[in-house]
Amino acid sequence: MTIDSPGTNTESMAMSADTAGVAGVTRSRTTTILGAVVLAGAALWLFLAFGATDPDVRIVDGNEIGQFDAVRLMYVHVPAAITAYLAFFVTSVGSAMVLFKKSVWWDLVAGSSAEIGAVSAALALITGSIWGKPIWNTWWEWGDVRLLTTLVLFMMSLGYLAVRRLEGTAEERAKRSAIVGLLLIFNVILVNRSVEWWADSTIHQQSTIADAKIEDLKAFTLYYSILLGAAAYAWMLIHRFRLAWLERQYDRFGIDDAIVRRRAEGHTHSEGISS
Amino acid sequence: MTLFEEIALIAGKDLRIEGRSKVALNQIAPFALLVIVLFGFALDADRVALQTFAPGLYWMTVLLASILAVHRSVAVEAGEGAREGLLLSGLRPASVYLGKVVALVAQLLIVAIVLLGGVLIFYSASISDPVLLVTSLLGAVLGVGAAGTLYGALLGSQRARETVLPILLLPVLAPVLIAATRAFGDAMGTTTSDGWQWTQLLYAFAAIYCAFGVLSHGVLMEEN
Amino acid sequence: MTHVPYLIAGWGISLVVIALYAASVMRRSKRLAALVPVDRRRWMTGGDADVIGES
Amino acid sequence: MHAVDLQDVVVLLGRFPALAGASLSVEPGEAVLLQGPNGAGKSTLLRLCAGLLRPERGDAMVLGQNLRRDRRSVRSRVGYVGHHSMLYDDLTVGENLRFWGRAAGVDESQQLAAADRMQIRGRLFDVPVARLSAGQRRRTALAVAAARRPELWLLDEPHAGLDQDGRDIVDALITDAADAGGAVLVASHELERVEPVVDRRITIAGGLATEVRRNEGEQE
Repeated sequence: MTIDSPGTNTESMAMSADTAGVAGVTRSRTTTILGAVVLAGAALWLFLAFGATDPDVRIVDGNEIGQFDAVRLMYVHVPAAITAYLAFFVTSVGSAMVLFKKSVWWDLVAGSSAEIGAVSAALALITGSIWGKPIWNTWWEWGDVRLLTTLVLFMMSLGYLAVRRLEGTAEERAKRSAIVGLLLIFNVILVNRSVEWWADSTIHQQSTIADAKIEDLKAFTLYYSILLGAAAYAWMLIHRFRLAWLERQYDRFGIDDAIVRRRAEGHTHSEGISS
Repeated sequence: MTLFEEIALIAGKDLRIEGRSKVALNQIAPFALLVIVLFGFALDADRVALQTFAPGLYWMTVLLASILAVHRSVAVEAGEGAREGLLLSGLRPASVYLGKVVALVAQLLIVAIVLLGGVLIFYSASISDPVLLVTSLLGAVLGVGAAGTLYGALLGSQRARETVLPILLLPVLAPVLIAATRAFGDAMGTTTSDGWQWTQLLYAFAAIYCAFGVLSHGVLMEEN
Repeated sequence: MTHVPYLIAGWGISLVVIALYAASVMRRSKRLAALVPVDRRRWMTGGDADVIGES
Repeated sequence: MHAVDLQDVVVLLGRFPALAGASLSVEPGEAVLLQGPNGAGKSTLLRLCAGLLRPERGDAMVLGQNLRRDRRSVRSRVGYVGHHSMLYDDLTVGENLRFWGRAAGVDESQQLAAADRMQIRGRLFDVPVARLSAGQRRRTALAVAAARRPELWLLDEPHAGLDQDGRDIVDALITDAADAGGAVLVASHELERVEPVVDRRITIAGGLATEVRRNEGEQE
């Protein structure tokens, strides 16, 4: 390994112009395209969710039943929840790669993904709660396994992010976080199993997707929103990863600088002795 | 030394320290009893409610007490730098982990038994299936000890340990709380769930965490 | 349309939270970018930085 | 083979480079004094050699092992006594000796011999470490290390808190270890005290190591 003093970088800095621009430092052609696709997709998503689809109303024995317009909350809630699980799955995979391949790259992916996962899980919980109020007549339904599992997952993600912020060298932090991150997936399975047994009967919309009452365009919108969620996740993950990379590079710089300063301290001292 | 001898050495050391300092017996167990009594105030000393919720209140209290016990278990090594001594001694990380688990489980058992007496007296709980009660108690305490030792070692001598440990450990222990409460509910006759099924879950939890702890403790000892 | 307040709350909170999070990532990147030279921003190649040292 | 051979070693404590490119080597049979101001990196250097810290950059060989690849096998061969006593406060001196002795696979006679050497047998043996004075703790810590008959001694301020008797014992320990072919690294501020028992002096400052030549040292 070489120790670069910050001074050696000026030359290459002058050679490559700041192509990325100041505003979008983590932007590249891939993310620009992906971002355009996601934003265009979001417009269609809003149109489908509010314009094209009908409320969920069915006539049974002459009475109107169903979720009515509250079903439109599903087009946020379901993708948020699935994105959260996807994100934490990536975190666990990344953690395994850190432990078995000693990969720094995956450590940054794991950390970035967990942050997005925590945001998604929070959104899934909030929208789920808001949906539950009119439909189940309660902000929080204890009989719902998936909501409970997501809540515990969200709390564990806070723990994981707290562990990432603990002190230590980059390497110590990476390994420590990797162990917590790898355990996340096992924890979620254990929590899910136990909560499922615990809530003898769940009143959640069992398999909303497969259910016949959400048909045609509504089902399509739901699938579509899940895909859009995954695409938005990928877009955010790339940006967040690049931010993590910048953080890491800055850290390494800071250490290079600190080494130079520390050495200067040493030289001053030895000069002091000899004079 | 064999693995077993190393485990016995570490566990024996921790238990000897407990024998001298009596932190679990004289501080953690009384704290747990106090919580049980305070729950009684909080629930307006409603005899029926206390009896019904005795299993849940009991295990909630055990979890709170276990946070303290894990802190103590880590502090024993962190205080005068003994964890570095353990690294220098060349003991296998797996045996250090298992030794710490055995000692922590033993201390948690002391607390749990004292607390059980408290629940029987203060909440008028009754035991209808002692075998199930003891089996599930042991399984739950094993799980708490295995996970607690793992996450405790992870935080090591970090200054933020006291605040990070609960947020890290309590969500992980949620399945133990659920399963142990249900098993106790069956053993105390307050619910009709199948306690043995829950007890299986408790032992599965303990096994998974023990395996993980054995595999990861080398990394954890190095990095903290 | 029924449940309008719930829809506004649910969708509103979601869109705002996502926008705020995106803004925070951008803000953090901007601040760090000023401190990291361009040639050190290459994300996918890291040379010796890619592997955590053996113990 | 050098007992210790460091080339441009950088050691990080969190994000702080406690060692910023230190190079030095120590031969078997040699006792070397590390001198330098507080915060210079002396303790970090000793902890690195004990295999407790990882070299971030540079090459670090201790007792023929590369610390980048294998720190585990070095640890059981060194005798490190640092600022922390690495003892259990609630256990007695004797219990601590027995525990650490057994952990390191040292037989009982060696443990007792080390205790004799540090003069902590007898009355002190059954006193919990929590009730010991700083000097008595230091003696116990030294006894624990001595029982293992280390090939490389790493002593961080070994004289601190010791009485005249204790200081003489430490001096004898250093001399005997070096005579027996072991290597000794001592970090100390008490230059006059340690000077007679060491072969060389190295100044640590700002995370760098500089050899101090004899004559230069005597000019001070």
